[in-house]
Amino acid sequence: MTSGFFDLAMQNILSPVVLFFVLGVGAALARSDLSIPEAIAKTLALYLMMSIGFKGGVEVAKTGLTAQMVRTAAAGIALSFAIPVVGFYLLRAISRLPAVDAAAVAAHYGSISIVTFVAATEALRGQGLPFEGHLVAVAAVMETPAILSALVLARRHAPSAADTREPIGPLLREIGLNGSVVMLLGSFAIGWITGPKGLEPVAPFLVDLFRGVLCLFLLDMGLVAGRGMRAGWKDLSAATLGFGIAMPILGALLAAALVPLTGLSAGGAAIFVTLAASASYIAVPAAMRIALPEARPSIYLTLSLGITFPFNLAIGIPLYQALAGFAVR
Amino acid sequence: MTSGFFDLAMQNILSPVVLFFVLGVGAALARSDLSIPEAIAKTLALYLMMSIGFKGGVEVAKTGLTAQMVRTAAAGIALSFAIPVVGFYLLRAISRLPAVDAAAVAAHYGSISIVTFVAATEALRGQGLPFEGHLVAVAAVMETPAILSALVLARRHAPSAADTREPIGPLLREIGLNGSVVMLLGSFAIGWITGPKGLEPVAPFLVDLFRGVLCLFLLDMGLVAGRGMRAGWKDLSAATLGFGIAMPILGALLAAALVPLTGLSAGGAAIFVTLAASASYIAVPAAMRIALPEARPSIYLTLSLGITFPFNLAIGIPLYQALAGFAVR
Amino acid sequence: MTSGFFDLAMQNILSPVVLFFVLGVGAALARSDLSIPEAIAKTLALYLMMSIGFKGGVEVAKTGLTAQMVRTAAAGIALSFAIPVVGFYLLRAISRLPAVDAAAVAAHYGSISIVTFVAATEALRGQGLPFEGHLVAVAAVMETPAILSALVLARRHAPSAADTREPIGPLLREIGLNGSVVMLLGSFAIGWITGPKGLEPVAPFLVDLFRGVLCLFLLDMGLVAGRGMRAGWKDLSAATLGFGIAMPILGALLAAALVPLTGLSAGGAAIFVTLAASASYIAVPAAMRIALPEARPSIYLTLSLGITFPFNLAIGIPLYQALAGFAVR
Amino acid sequence: MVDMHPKKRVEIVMEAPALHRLTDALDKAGVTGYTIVSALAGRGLSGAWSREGLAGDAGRMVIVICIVDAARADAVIAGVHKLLARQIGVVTMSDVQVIRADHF
Amino acid sequence: MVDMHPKKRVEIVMEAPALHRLTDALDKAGVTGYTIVSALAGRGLSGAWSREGLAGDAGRMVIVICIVDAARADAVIAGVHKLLARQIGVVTMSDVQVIRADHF
Amino acid sequence: MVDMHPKKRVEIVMEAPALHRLTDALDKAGVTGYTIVSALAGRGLSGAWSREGLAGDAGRMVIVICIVDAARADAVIAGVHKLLARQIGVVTMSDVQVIRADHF
Ligand SMILES: Nc1ncnc2c1ncn2[C@@H]1O[C@H](COP(=O)(O)O)[C@@H](O)[C@H]1O
Ligand SMILES: Nc1ncnc2c1ncn2[C@@H]1O[C@H](COP(=O)(O)O)[C@@H](O)[C@H]1O
Ligand SMILES: Nc1ncnc2c1ncn2[C@@H]1O[C@H](COP(=O)(O)O)[C@@H](O)[C@H]1O
Ligand code: NA
Ligand code: NA
Ligand code: NA
Repeated sequence: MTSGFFDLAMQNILSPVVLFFVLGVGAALARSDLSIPEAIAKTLALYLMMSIGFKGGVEVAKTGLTAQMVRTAAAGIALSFAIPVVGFYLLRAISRLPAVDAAAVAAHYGSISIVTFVAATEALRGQGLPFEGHLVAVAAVMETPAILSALVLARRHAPSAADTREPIGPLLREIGLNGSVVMLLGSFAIGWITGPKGLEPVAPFLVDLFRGVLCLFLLDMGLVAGRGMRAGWKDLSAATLGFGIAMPILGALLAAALVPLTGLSAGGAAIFVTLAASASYIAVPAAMRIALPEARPSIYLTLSLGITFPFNLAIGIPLYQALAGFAVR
Repeated sequence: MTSGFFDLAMQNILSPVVLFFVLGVGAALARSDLSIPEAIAKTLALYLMMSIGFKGGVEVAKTGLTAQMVRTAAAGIALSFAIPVVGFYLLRAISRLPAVDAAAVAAHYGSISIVTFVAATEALRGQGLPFEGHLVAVAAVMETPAILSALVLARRHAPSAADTREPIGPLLREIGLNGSVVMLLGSFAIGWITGPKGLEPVAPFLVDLFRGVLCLFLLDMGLVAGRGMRAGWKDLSAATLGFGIAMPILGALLAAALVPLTGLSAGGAAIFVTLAASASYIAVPAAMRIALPEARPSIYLTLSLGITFPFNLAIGIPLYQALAGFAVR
Repeated sequence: MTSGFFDLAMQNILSPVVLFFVLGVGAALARSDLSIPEAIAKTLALYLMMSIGFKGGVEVAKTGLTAQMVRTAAAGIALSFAIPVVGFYLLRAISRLPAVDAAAVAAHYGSISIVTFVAATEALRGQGLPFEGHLVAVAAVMETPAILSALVLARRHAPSAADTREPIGPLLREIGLNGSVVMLLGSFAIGWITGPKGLEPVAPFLVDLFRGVLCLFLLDMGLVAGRGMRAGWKDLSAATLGFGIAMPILGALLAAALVPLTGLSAGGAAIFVTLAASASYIAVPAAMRIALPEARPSIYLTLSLGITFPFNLAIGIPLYQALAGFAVR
Repeated sequence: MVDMHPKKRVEIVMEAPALHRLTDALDKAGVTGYTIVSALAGRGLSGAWSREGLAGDAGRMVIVICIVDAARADAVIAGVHKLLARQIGVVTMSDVQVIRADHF
Repeated sequence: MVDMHPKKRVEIVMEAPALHRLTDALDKAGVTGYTIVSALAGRGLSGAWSREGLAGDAGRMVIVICIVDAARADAVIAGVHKLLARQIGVVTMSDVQVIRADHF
Repeated sequence: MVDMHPKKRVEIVMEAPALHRLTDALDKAGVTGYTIVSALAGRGLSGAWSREGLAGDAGRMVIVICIVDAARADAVIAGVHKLLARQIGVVTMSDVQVIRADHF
């Protein structure tokens, strides 16, 4: 975490991807009418899933299924269950947030952000550092368990808000089958089946365009984050804001502790730690609108998309890589 | 049709394009909310027209206009007129489908599916087999005649359903000028005018991305087909389902009989036979909603998109290529 | 302006980009239902801004900020203020158009068309002629001043129509922060910051696809222009139509007179003259609907998009290049 | 206070491919205007549909909103009814007040 | 002249993620159909929103239009009310005339 | 049975570029909310339009739906009227019943 870290961080912050996010936030704060149509935003997200899923599957086709993959997935699921519990009690301890809001926020941090995952893989590629392709599947299995944890917490601590008539089963099924998870795992399976030979003809679309499309998607995320900041700022106390930076670091530390059990390479460990540190902003918010409708989106979305995501993008990713480096050794 | 056929069929079935279709069907049947926005689906379809039209035109620019092109177009038009008649009486003979439904179904099989065309050209490219560029224009002229045949059949056999007040002229004009036909023929003309020199600067967009975009479009088609299957299954008898597989083979046989008159190469003949075997699922359904509104989309769409399209994609294409091989010799 | 000019003009007219525009106009006039969804049209426009902004910024990163850039921007701003005045009085002299319509039309000609800019840069690239990257920023600063001029003219000559209660400040701020300007200048800044190294990973998206995407966008512009022509034709007198061709040439002559002050290269001067000759059809129409709602879009849009844009695309661009050639010498 | 005038609001849910036929009929019936909205999804007696993923017009519905004078409403409804008799769709009419009577 | 029959038009502005729950409730309440429109933007007591730029369903609203028989309207409204009690949204009901009474 | 309360439903068809001015006016008039829908196409006295293919806001219309208390309806209509007097557009008002009176 010395000059190497600062170089990485600077290189990261001045990459087009991060700058387009900054442009989006700036445009939204300045009330520009710049916007990406919903249909495009949705398709860009699907494209990213398709691309990383396919590429991850092709990697696994090369190496084959390993025990390491199973161990990493198990560790990921455990983290997804555990992080919301840690987050919930931390948030209750440091802020006056009602239990239902705290549970909803905690769910976001237990789940993952696929764009943060992508940004971490891009940073590794920039350094020529390899990572395990199966981490794409690990990311997918880490999406849902956190929601279960959060619902249990809400039912215990805010029984009136957590509607006990709403059965959890169908909700989890819905989340598990949500479009982005299916796209990610489906493309992963197709990449695995067809292997490098299957990737070749689609590479100009799925590989070459990837970074440019990512810039456009991050511009969009910046616009949405900036819009959310403008609206959500007033609902956030200093303690809650601090949580948005402390919690990803805490999640990263928990993941780093599990790294030795997974047997991941340095690159893979950096990704794994980043996944734990990242917070969902697409799948979990939608689930929360159904399961915990009284929780305020202005709080969980501003924290996840307005604080934690930019923090991870700019500073977190090189930090987690450094952390993972220690854990692997 | 020996081991070579099975190899081709396997290679075909395990290609990313077919697997993405399967993913789409599976996601829809599992009630995942995965979906491609309408604006994107429409644009992907236009892109495919633009790309194959342009590339076809460039091929024709190289070879010039030949008598073969005129002969093939004439054969295609004849097939588009004839196939609905065969289909209609076959369907009436084997099923209890009302005449109006039978006429609407028959119209779909006389017309063509451009994505099946594309899948056949991709299969040929995979084998390094060339085909005539003007087949793109042949595909375009085969879209409309089938509708005329079907309307004549409906007016004869279901006079109350086939609204005789609706003049056929404007309807045919509308279908002839429908967006995808104009895009296909317009791009064909532009490719012809500008030739290989015109293709060069746009090749990264129109050529290199083609197969990746095709995967995304087939995912979408799978999603729509799966949704239709879920809804339309109950309206289909075993006989009707059987028609969805028998009819494309019958169409292919009719086309194979005409192949010697066209003078097409082995590759071109495979495409031509595939066109005859393919069934429309975009242009004709829209025309049927106007011309024969009492015909049930649950029947014609499920047959065309849910049965015949996947059959052609997975098994038909190598089969028709084998068939064309016999016809050319 | 001899055979070299005619060669350039022919080459220009038979390029895919122009032919796709022609296809769009033809399809619209023939009442085909071919159309590009709004979400796609909007995104194609943003993509073009992103690409030319980024590439322009990268060029400036190579050369650094120069006095030439400041001088060119100043000349551009002066033209944007001045051209509407010239246009307004010319239009009032040759036609019976009410003052409010004349002011609105004049605003369009003082502002710029980014697609005309792009078409001019493509023509130069085809000839291997370099131009200054900072012209992208000059284009951006020329968008707004014309609106101010036109409002002053309208308030003087049509006081009842030009609502004096609507404050000009917020309107100009809105126009200055409109999505395409922010995208253009933001991408320019990012290109400048990241330089050629930043462009590399996104080049397959931002550079390679550019010309193909441009074709699709011009198809769309042709469709919209053709639709407008069908509707707007009847509102246009011969004098007004003539203005649509005379005014861009006049604007080009004014710009050519300023070229020596800018110190631009031959390529850069061709672009600069083209900018002055081009007429806005996205930003200014929207501003006019707010500031001068009584001005008729059927007049200003038909002129700008239906007459001047195609004239510039086909004949203007080689003409302005020839003109700029004289001015530079 | 702005003067309000009673009019009828006709709302038609119908299949997209037949839209041009309907607007032609409205034009012939002499209505002064209409506004079309693209519906996202729906369900009726003939089943459920969604526009998501559709590359063509079939299987998609639109909503046509038309404000008409009461005197002309019957003729409009009759024309629409005739046209949509065999088509999938729903036609409703309700009372509204408008601010510019001369517009309709 | 076409015969018109009085019905109720129920219009529900609600959050997109809960849409399936609502249509399930409508199906159970025995309505014959409904049409869904995607809203573009809006503002309410809980703030402003816009669908532009959203890659997911959260933060987006839809409008559900449902024509029902007056006899069934109360039951439908009650079902919707129960479901949306804790959700963000607006429910309105108005009188309309339809042309095909047997359809509803 | 759910209690219903009478309100007014104001529906405004207007040009997209002026939308922010309208919502600002509604905010000032003290309405509790509104919902905006993007129209697909239309025709009026000033001709036909369609949003297809448009890269900018000009030439596109939106529909603003606003449920207001009858007591405030006049003020809202007056404000809207003043703003749209010179703009292309249609304003209608109708009676509706809502379930949560305190929301409006
Ligand atoms: N009761 C209803 N309320 C609102 N929309 C309806 C209703 N019934 C049908 N629709 C719409 O009209 C379409 C066709 O209805 P149907 O002819 O009953 O299949 C449906 O898919 C809905 O979009
Ligand atoms: N008075 C109203 N008129 C029309 N739509 C409304 C109204 N109030 C709320 N809405 C819509 O319902 C959404 C949620 O409202 P609320 O629960 O008040 O935040 C808003 O964002 C609007 O889209
Ligand atoms: N009678 C009407 N019913 C519904 N919408 C209308 C009506 N008249 C006009 N509109 C809408 O308002 C827009 C402008 O109308 P106008 O000012 O008459 O040109 C039209 O393009 C339609 O979208
Ligand atoms: Na996490
Ligand atoms: Na066929
Ligand atoms: Na200009």
